Amino acid sequence: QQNRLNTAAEAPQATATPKPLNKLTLALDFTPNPNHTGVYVAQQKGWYREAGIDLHILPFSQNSFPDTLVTQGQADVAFSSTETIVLDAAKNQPIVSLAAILSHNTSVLVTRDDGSIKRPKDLDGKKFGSYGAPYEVPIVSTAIKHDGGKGNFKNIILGTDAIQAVITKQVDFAWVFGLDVEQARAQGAKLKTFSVTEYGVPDYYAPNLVSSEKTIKEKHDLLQTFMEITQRGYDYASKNPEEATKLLIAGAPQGTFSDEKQLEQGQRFASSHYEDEGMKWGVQDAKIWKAYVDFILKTNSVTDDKEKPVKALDSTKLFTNEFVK
Amino acid sequence: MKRSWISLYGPAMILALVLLLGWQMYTRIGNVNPLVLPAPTEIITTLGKSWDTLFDHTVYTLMETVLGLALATICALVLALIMDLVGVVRRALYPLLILSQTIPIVALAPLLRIWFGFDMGPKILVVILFCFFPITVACIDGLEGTPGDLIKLLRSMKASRWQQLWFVRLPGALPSFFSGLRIAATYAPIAAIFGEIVGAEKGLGIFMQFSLNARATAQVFASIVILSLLSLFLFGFVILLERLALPWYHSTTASNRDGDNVSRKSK
Amino acid sequence: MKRSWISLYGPAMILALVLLLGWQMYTRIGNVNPLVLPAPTEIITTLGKSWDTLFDHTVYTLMETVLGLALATICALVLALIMDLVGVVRRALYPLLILSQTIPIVALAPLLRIWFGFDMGPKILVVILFCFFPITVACIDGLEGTPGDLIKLLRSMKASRWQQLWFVRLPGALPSFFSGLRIAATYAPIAAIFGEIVGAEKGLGIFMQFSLNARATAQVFASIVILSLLSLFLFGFVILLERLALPWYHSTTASNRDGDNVSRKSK
Amino acid sequence: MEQRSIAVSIKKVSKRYLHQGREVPVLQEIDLTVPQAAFVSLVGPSGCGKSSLLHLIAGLDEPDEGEIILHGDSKSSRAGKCGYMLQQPLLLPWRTVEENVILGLDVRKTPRKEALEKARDLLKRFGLADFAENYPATLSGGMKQRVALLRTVLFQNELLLLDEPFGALDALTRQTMHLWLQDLWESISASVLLVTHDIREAIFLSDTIYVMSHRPARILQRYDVDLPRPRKIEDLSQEHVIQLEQKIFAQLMEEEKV
Amino acid sequence: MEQRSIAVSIKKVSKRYLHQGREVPVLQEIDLTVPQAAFVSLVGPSGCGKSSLLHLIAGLDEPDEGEIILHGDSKSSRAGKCGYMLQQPLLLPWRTVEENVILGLDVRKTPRKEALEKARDLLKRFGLADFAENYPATLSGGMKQRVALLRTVLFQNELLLLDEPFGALDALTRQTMHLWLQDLWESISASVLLVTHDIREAIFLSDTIYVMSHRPARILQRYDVDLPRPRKIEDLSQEHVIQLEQKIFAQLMEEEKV
Ligand SMILES: Nc1ncnc2c1ncn2[C@@H]1O[C@H](COP(=O)(O)OP(=O)(O)OP(=O)(O)O)[C@@H](O)[C@H]1O
Ligand SMILES: Nc1ncnc2c1ncn2[C@@H]1O[C@H](COP(=O)(O)OP(=O)(O)OP(=O)(O)O)[C@@H](O)[C@H]1O
Ligand SMILES: Cc1ncc(C[n+]2csc(CCO)c2C)c(N)n1
Ligand SMILES: [Mg+2]
Ligand SMILES: [Mg+2]
Repeated sequence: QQNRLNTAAEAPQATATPKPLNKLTLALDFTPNPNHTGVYVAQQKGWYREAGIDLHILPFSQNSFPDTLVTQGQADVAFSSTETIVLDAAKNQPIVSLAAILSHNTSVLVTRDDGSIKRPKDLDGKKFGSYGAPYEVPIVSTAIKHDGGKGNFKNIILGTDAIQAVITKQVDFAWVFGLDVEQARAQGAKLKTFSVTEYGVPDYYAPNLVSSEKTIKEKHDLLQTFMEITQRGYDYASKNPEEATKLLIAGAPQGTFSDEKQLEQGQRFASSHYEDEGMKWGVQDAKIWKAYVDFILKTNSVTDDKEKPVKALDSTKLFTNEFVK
Repeated sequence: MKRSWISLYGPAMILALVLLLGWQMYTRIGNVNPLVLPAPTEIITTLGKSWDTLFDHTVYTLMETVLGLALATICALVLALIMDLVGVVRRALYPLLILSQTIPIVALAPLLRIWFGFDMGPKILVVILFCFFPITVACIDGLEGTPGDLIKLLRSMKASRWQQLWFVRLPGALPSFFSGLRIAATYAPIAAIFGEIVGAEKGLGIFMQFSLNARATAQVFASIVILSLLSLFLFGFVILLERLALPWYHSTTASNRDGDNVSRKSK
Repeated sequence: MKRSWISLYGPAMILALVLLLGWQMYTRIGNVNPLVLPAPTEIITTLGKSWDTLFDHTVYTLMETVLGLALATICALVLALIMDLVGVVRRALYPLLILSQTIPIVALAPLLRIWFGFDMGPKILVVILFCFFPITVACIDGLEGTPGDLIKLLRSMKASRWQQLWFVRLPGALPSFFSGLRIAATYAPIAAIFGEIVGAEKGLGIFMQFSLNARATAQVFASIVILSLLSLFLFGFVILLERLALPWYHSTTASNRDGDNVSRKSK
Repeated sequence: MEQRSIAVSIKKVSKRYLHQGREVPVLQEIDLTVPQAAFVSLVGPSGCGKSSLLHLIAGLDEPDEGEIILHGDSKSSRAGKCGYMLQQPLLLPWRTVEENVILGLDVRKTPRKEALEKARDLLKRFGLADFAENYPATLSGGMKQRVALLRTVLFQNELLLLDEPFGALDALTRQTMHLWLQDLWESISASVLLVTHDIREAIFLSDTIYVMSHRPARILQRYDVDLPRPRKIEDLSQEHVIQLEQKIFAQLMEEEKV
Repeated sequence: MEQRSIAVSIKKVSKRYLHQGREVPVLQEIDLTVPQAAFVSLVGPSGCGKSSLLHLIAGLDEPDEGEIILHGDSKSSRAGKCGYMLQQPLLLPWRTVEENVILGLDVRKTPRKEALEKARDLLKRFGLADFAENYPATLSGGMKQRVALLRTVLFQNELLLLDEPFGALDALTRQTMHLWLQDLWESISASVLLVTHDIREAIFLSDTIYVMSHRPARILQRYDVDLPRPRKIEDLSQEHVIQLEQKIFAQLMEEEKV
């Protein structure tokens, strides 16, 4: 199948003599956003189709976890995150990271820029608006403790957009992707951020593209093709943020974006983090994986399917660089 | 006639206007963050601006709703009939049906997705799950409401159970059925929205989710407006259907013989 | 007596058991991922294991529910009375009340959060918003249902409007009020769960959300079991209340004078 | 007759109702008198306006023309001055029999204890003592009507307006009720205006019978019933009584037809 | 009498109902005969078991003891062989008058056209042609009962079981209905068994009257009404008729008291 991957010039020929397309389903971790751009670029450019892949992007919904869709075999690949991969592994629902979307952890603690909070330490006793995931509290309190605080705060589970809750003063801080902050700023929000990696939280990959061991085994060649093209998509988006923004808008369901300026700023941020200088997009480092696993297991927040804390986990099984050589 | 229309709906209109005006003032003067509460005018502008997109999503949701409602009606009718005809089935199912109403849909989402995928299926199923209960209960009540003497009469005519059902019990249960359908129709669009959290590409619920994540609050409110209109539309449609299907029912409850109101003793 | 109890609830119990067994088999034999659908036995084990945590959250949700229901009842009574006594208020409010039922609470969450913070306030408010409508409508129906002749009788006795209300219309509206309350009570716990997504630290809804995010599906189902039990408990409580408050109503609808069933002509 | 004082006197009373935008005349120059302690009946075709007339007398509405003089007074409000009883017993199911009987006194704010004493006394006198603490649902139709009558009497025993009080009872029960009502009436010497469709009932109970025309109702004729009191059922078989019955019947059939 | 053939003959019929776990005897060795084309009435105190008896004859239930012989046949099912009419008119509000009248024929699967023709003919013969296409809601109480009677007759005109068909009508309307029913009965020469509380009604319409005891019901007495046909209202004032009425009344009052 690999040799079917031809140059764009041959594409018209390929469509003239239709070859059998192989269906591949992809699940999203959020409404379409610049983390997903590479996929949308490749799809809009017709690269998947040329390579014989009929890509189905499953609609995102708050209640369908992309990793679960993969473990259930309802999706072949999905956007997820290192936190979730570890969580699932502990619950005996193994998924494998095929690629890191961004080279580094861009997640931040975000608060209003009104001078009341100057450093993570000041967040002690404040209201934290969370998604309700089990890894949030340990990570956030690590950052606060690292800055000399006690790491105690009120954990309020919002279920809805955390940045909005911060802006409207319903909570004092939240933990989000750097991308989210860029977009909120584009909307005019005045926000202050603390990068968690600067405060004792290891650098790890989020989001990631994941798949299941079963799919990797059964659809190996198809995945290989998919990942190569996806890599091309992210390469393109890395180099042409403006063009990529347009393709993202065109590819995402109608009505996803209400504000293009906001999106452009987010895309510029994401494009600058897709691949570090001199590195290929998606490649992951075993040391980084081990660091996160060690870190999060120590907090006792990762539990098995009997809800008992997990003490050890083989981090090398959680990812592969096989598809992004 | 015209005057009575105004005196009937006038107060509600005026109150609605006052509330809208108050809202407008509050958002303007109270310096409210439009991310939290957009002004009514802003919602209207958004409605106009996003009309094409909104329309698309609305059509999808409407389709889910109508299909779901139709299937729910069929299921409810069949179930009500079976429960009515077979005592054991009824005593076995009724308590469980009531119990089932206390289960939040969220829990079923993953299952529905696995069994039915991402197409319209699971959303329609959620609408059915929401709507069939009030219709079933209304149908059973209606069928039960047949006066015992009427059944006696039919039995004395040697009517079979099916004839009793067809000639007397079903037609007699129709008014009750329609009142159940009215309630179901009102809630059906909200049910469809819930169904969309199972996973969907289109629909007002999805649009709301997009808008929430994009912090486009005016769009969220615009979707709510459309949703309310959908509910009202379906409600009105059922009422229309009822008037067409049961001319005898409404001519009775309204005024009797034209002009002559001499009400002779009847009971 | 005992036999009739069995024949009344037996079929439902048997069906419930069969369904549970089928579920157990399906999860075991069908090789279903326990993350999607845990076996009933697993849910029971989880209930036992997480009992302390669950109990904590349940108490919180129950408090929200009961407070919300109580306040909803008060609001509904007051509103029904005002709407009943003042025609203009009624015509102004009724259509808007119905319209308000078509608004999904989810969309209001951010607003409620802003206005009422994270304490019990907004959750109780959501319960009130969910529950006061059926109670209000039932009360108004009940008050309206007073036979016109009874009002004539009172008026011929020169009874004031308040006396008419107190002696005749309110007591007569009680059965209807209770049937509204019964419905409201059944839905109140689900309403509380919805209220919790507004943002909360505790409660069954939060526990469910947390369990979902932690992919602890058995815990999600355990919460649902508790939720159903809460609904049933409240439903039973309202029925008990009704029997205590309206002894005349139930002695009437059940069998008449003990033993002697000679039904004299009454109408 | 002229010497006896007058309980109600109705003078040229007319009433129109608005029905679907049109004014429908219902009562037309009705003249009628109920002397003190007399039993007067009103018969007429269905829907002619009998209930409407009682409605006016009870003070629930005002006539368009004419006047209604209650105990010599035509000015002040009539509400609360008559015992008005409708066809249905209208007992409150949540009140026991004795509590139902004191409803009128409750409205008048009579102290509970005093009211209940009076009610119990009345119930005892008219053979209902055993049921005083029953709920109405446990009573037969005839019993209910008796309780309703006693409620009416306890509220106001000078003038009773009875609108087909026995219309819903079966023929036998009705006959027992006639005897009972005659008894009651004699022992409290109230003035009664009774509306009925049952000519025998009217004859058996009344001193005077007014026959009304079809709508708009006028008084067609007034009959005095010449029978000594207390009357017995057998009295109805007297020749002149049967003739009276047939005369009224013929008159009414004529009116029903039109 | 012995020569005329028999429509129904009831022989030592007993019936017990289960009420709150206890067996309550309702009918006790009832003996009763309705000759062909005769009009027989059944009077008795309330709740004694009159309706229960009709219930049995109509084939809705089986007696515990004794037998019911319908047209000489005591074996085969009785359902569908009598025209059974209950106190309420029980018209179907969604069917027009003519459609209501053909209900029995619909049950028998008679073709619509044929059935409607028969119904229209009947409605015309008995003065209801103008209302054939009305909905029942637009009819007065008396009209409704007429339609219900015609429905019964159209279904089965050999034996009619009428359970207080006029109990809910006002006294005047009832009297008109008596004349109408007499007319109808004579023109179709059906056998009728009528249950009523109204002794005059029974006397006016019947050839034979059975008086029942209080529950458990036995036949107390059987009276033959000696009046030529067709009867007029005036006939009821005849001396011997009034005596009969009073005798039955006294008998029933006695039974009601126990
Ligand atoms: N408040 C009202 N508004 C309009 N029309 C009315 C009103 N009250 C009575 N009518 C009409 O006036 C007429 C007389 O009614 P009323 O009840 O007084 O008759 P009735 O003689 O008591 O009849 P029945 O014998 O049925 O008791 C009827 O045609 C009725 O429809
Ligand atoms: N199916 C039944 N099950 C139990 N008890 C019954 C049943 N049918 C009738 N009864 C009882 O049998 C007695 C006689 O009832 P029935 O209706 O035959 O009397 P009735 O003479 O027609 O009375 P009414 O004069 O009120 O019409 C009543 O006490 C009634 O409660
Ligand atoms: C663009 C984007 N914004 C927010 C989320 C939601 N989210 C889920 S977990 C988490 C914390 C970091 O892992 C965040 C921010 C997302 N998935 N993608
Ligand atoms: Mg009247
Ligand atoms: Mg009976």
